[in-house]
Amino acid sequence: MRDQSISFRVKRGIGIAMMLALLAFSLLPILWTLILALRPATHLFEPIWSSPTALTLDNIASIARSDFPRALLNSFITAGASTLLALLLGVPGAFALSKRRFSGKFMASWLLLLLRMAPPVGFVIPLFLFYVQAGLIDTHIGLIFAYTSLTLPFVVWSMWTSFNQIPNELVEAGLMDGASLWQVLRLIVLPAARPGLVAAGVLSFLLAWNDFFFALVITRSSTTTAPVAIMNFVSYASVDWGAIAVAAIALTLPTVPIIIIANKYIVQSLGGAVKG
Amino acid sequence: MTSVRASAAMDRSYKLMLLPASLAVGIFAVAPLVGMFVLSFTDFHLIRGWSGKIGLQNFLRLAGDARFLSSIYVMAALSFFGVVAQVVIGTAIAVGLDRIVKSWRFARGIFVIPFAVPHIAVALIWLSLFTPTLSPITAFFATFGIEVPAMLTSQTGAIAAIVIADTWATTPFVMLIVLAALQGISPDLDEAAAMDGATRIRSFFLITLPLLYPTLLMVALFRFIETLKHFPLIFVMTSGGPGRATQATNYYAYVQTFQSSNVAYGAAIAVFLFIFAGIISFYIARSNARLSDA
Amino acid sequence: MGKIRLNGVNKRFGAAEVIPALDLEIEDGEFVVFVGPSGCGKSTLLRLIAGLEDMTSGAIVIDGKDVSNAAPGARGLAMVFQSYALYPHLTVAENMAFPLRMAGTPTDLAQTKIARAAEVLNLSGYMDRKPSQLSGGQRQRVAIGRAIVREPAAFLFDEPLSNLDAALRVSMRQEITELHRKLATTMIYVTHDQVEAMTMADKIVVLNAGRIEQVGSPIELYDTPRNLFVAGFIGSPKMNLIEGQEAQVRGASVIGIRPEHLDTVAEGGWEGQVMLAEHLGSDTFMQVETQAVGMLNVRMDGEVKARHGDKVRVAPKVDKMHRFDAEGLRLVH
Amino acid sequence: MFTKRRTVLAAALMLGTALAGPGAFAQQTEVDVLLFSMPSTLGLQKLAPDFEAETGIKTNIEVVGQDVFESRITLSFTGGTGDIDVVHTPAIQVQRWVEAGWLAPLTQTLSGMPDRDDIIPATLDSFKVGDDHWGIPFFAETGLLAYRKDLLEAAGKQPPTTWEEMLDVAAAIHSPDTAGVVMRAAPGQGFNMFVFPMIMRAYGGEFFADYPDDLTPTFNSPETLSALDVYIKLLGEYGPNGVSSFNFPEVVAAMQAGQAAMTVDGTSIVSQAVDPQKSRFADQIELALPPAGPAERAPALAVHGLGVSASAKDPEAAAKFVAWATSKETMTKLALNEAYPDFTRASIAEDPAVKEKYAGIQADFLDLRIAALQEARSDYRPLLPTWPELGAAMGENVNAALNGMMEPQEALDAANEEMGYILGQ
Repeated sequence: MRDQSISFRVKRGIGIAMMLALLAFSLLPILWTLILALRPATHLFEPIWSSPTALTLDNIASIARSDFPRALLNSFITAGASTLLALLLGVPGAFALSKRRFSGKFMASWLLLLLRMAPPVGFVIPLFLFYVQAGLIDTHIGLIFAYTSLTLPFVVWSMWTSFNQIPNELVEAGLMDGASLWQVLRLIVLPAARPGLVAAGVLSFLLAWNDFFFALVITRSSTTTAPVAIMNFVSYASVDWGAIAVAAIALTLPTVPIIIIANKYIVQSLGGAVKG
Repeated sequence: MTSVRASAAMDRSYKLMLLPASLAVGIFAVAPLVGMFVLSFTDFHLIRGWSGKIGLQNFLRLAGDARFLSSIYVMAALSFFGVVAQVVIGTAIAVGLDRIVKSWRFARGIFVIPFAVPHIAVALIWLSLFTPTLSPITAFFATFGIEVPAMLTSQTGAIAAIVIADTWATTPFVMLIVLAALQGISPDLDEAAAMDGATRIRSFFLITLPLLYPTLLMVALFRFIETLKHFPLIFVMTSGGPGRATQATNYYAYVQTFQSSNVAYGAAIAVFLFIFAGIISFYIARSNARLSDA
Repeated sequence: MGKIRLNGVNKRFGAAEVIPALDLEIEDGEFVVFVGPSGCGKSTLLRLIAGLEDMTSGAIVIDGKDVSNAAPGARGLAMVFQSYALYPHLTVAENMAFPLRMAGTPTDLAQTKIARAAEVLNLSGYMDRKPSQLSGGQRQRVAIGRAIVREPAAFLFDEPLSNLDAALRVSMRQEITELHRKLATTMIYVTHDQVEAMTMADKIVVLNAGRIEQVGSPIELYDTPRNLFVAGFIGSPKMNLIEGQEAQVRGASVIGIRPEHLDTVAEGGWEGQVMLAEHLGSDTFMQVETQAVGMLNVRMDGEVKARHGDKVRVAPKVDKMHRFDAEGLRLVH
Repeated sequence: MFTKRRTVLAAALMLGTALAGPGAFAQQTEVDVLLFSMPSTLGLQKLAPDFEAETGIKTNIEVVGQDVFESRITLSFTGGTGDIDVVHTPAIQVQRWVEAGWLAPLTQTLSGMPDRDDIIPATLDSFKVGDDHWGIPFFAETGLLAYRKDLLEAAGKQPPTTWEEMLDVAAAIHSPDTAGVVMRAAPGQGFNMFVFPMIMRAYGGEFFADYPDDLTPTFNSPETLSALDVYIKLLGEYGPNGVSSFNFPEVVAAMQAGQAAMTVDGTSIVSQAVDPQKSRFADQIELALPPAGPAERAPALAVHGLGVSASAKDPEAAAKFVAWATSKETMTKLALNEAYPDFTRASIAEDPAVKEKYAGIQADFLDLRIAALQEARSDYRPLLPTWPELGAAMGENVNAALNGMMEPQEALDAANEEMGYILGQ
């Protein structure tokens, strides 16, 4: 029953053209950043086609020598540890929220959403003042905790949704088979909810990795993260576009493979969630 | 007879599972929020400190602050156009990948790349694209003698620029969710519609789209709330300009807090945003609860 | 061993009493079927026995031991779920090994048990597959296999056949019966399908609104239903229940006649018109609309020439008639 | 727990080491320095080992971007985090910080400096609040004009000496390829409010009725209005596409890429236009004094110094660092090593090596700079604690007028009213 009429082909052609345009919209800014990263300062401001061979690795070398790699490492440590912490604390909580019978589930889900949506600009100052008291300014642990305020509500909320898709019978089968609740979670529910776990982990990592604001306020020299460090290339009288482009790429490189690999799981886990 | 609890131990396990998460949420997330509310009733100033005065003065001032009111207008514009663009384009890509050019499955991995770029980098990349002296877009059109209008010099243009950058970065998220929903809609329905004589386009609008509607609404609300928190894009791309044309409410809170040191007033603006987000998330949570009951 | 006793078992959800206090004895090795319409509490009762729900009050005693406070896994019971509840990430062999792993059974002993169960259930060829690669019937068998390896005191089945197609359901029914004979272990089986109950059970427990309506062997229930509910629930096609004058004549508020206890007669009886005739070859089912007593289900042996619109006369076998009083309870002669 | 035990252990270790992070070993005298990024501060960072070798005091010099700096400094001081001993102190901030009690006076350190008279007096005065000095200058930037010699010659025009002439020259050389003029326009006390007062003052406009005695705002005076009209006309008619959102990076880029023929901006901007490493038109660009007006010539002035935090761990060591960093010796090294013509000691301009280096830019470059500095008013931007807010209010309204979102008079009135509100608070 395949329709191969001319009008069908035209429509398909329009569809493909639209997709190509959208693909260009997605990719060209990335390509532009790559070009910017490889252009010497003297040719930065002219179009690539007028001097296609004026390329240099100087920008990369200068980034490599700067403090930026250390900031990148800080980003990794804090985003990674906060994700790990959020999963460690949040997954059992989400499991209990999903499988335990109790009233107030609605309030709990509202609270979690609300926390995820709170504007950091409002509470970053109280957080800062508290951190000063607690001696957590410019420490990894302080930033990890701050990020956990973002990642934990997110992890609980999204794992809750994931666990709702795991049939209760699976939990009960495990209990009948002699497993404790913790064993059920570890041996049965988590493996069965793996797409959701991967999605929650990846998205929560991105959430922390993306942050600019917390790091700006509560870090100092030793724990600055990459999104803040990138702003150091905007200096008193000049903006080092080449360095910024290299830094932007460096900042994106670790997350691109993660998102490419994980997008399948995100779709899978969301798939169940949106079906309800 | 006394009540018997066969699964008291199980219940203890459940509570044990909930406890660390609840504590952590309370300490990391709720406590600073309480701090925010407290601050909003004071007159704390980063330089002048706190006079000891507590009251509603910040909220009263908000009501008459023209900059605050215009910041809401800017926020509304940024949110509305951003969300519409992201949902429309995200849906278009998802439908394209899932229904029109199925052989392009590989392209999904490419479409998601912008989602992995941190917002601060997004802002810097698009700033360079919207700076006429630097932009390859301007240069490209200039070779044909066409002058691309400068985006960042008018309110419309600057809002459009932020919306475009935001759309670029977050459309993939919408796409992933819509894709997920699409895969839950059986292609049988399209075939049934075809048997009933509907063209593919009509069957998309009459069958697929209504089925996607709850998903689209949900993702739109989510994106909407995220757009209320716009910061890096405005901070880097326009610094709130031209004039104050892109000082959205969240950014205005930043300006008050950090540039003018009026922490308490900034907190009051944030409280306003928080309450607003609370209303919307109440709606999300309620529809969500309905979904999971069904 | 698997003797189970329920003493005053009671369950409430808030204000709603789902199961009023109830007593029941299940003998070792018995095949007991809980049957009733959906929502009658049969699954809840099973889950109370399993320990998956908390009782509000009462006691459950297995082999003389009060397990009311024991965790589900500690009661020595195995359960087969309606959806099979196979662990999707584990292979067939790993699924079956899971309860043994939890019990800390040594690996080689576990292997032997699994192999034996697999053989009994014809699963030997599929041990390395994941549940998603199996057919419905195979999944059902894996679920049973996972229950068998534990060598439980009793098996609990929660509507295990409802997700299978009709043909498979019949053959699985036989397989489970066969299994019960082989293992001679207590089995408690929940279904809403009275055919399953009749064919499989040693003892049927008919439940309605959380209350036990009758306990007995299939034939006892069939021949002497204790009340109108059981009379109407057991048997297919349903027993004809007749109220009004015809019942009063016989000193009852309601009389019941099973379809096979109605005959066509040349004279007398009730006159009616055939509204529907189903010819199965071995039997003929008819629905006859009568003036006197309304619609009647009639079952005749062999092929009977009858078509829609034919006029017939049907008469009950009086000695097979059931009589019920105004409360719906059976009247004894 | 539910993940493998090893992972948990790794996480615990990671958290543990993070806890034991900074400050665990600090016993030697240390000075924490926070600077914002400019060639001289980056150069200072490189010279830090010299200071340690001389004094045995260890320094942690952190150089951050300007935006990061501003958020951080306020928070660190307010919160009393104690992570700053020596701080980069822009003169426009000094009153504010002193009012808040964040700085320690440096009067004693200053009087102990052997060659204090060498410091250009106008720059030193910027840091005087009350009877004390609260910072020692190390950077002074003034306004200069940069123009494309080749284009002006082709049009038969002389370099403009007044803003009127500037309009005239811009009109003559403006073309689709090369705009007549480019200036920063983005809203901000350090952005458009760094360049606009040059025009305003030239036309006789003042911020206040009688600074510092009578702080009644007069930003909506007819003088300022004519200045704003010139600013709008220059950029609106002869500026490159999109100029009204330009900040210094775009200004630099436009000059370097030949997209604009003239600019008036600080020395650190215009000197990049003549830097052959970055600019492809370096040899065509000449520098001159900024244009004057009916009232006066008012070159921009931006002075930065080093201050000592009131909560410095070791005030003495911190003061030592400040003295070292602003010493003639260090400044000379910086002037030679980096692009740093903005030194604040007069004698360095006499140093033959320095002279030779900056003659490379333009033979009379250092003289031009000194000449401009001499004409510059120390209250180019008023030294008030509320300046950041005042500057933001003016900058935003001026930018709105530039972009046609407000009528010039309307914008000035709005700014004036907001200034009154801020000062009245």
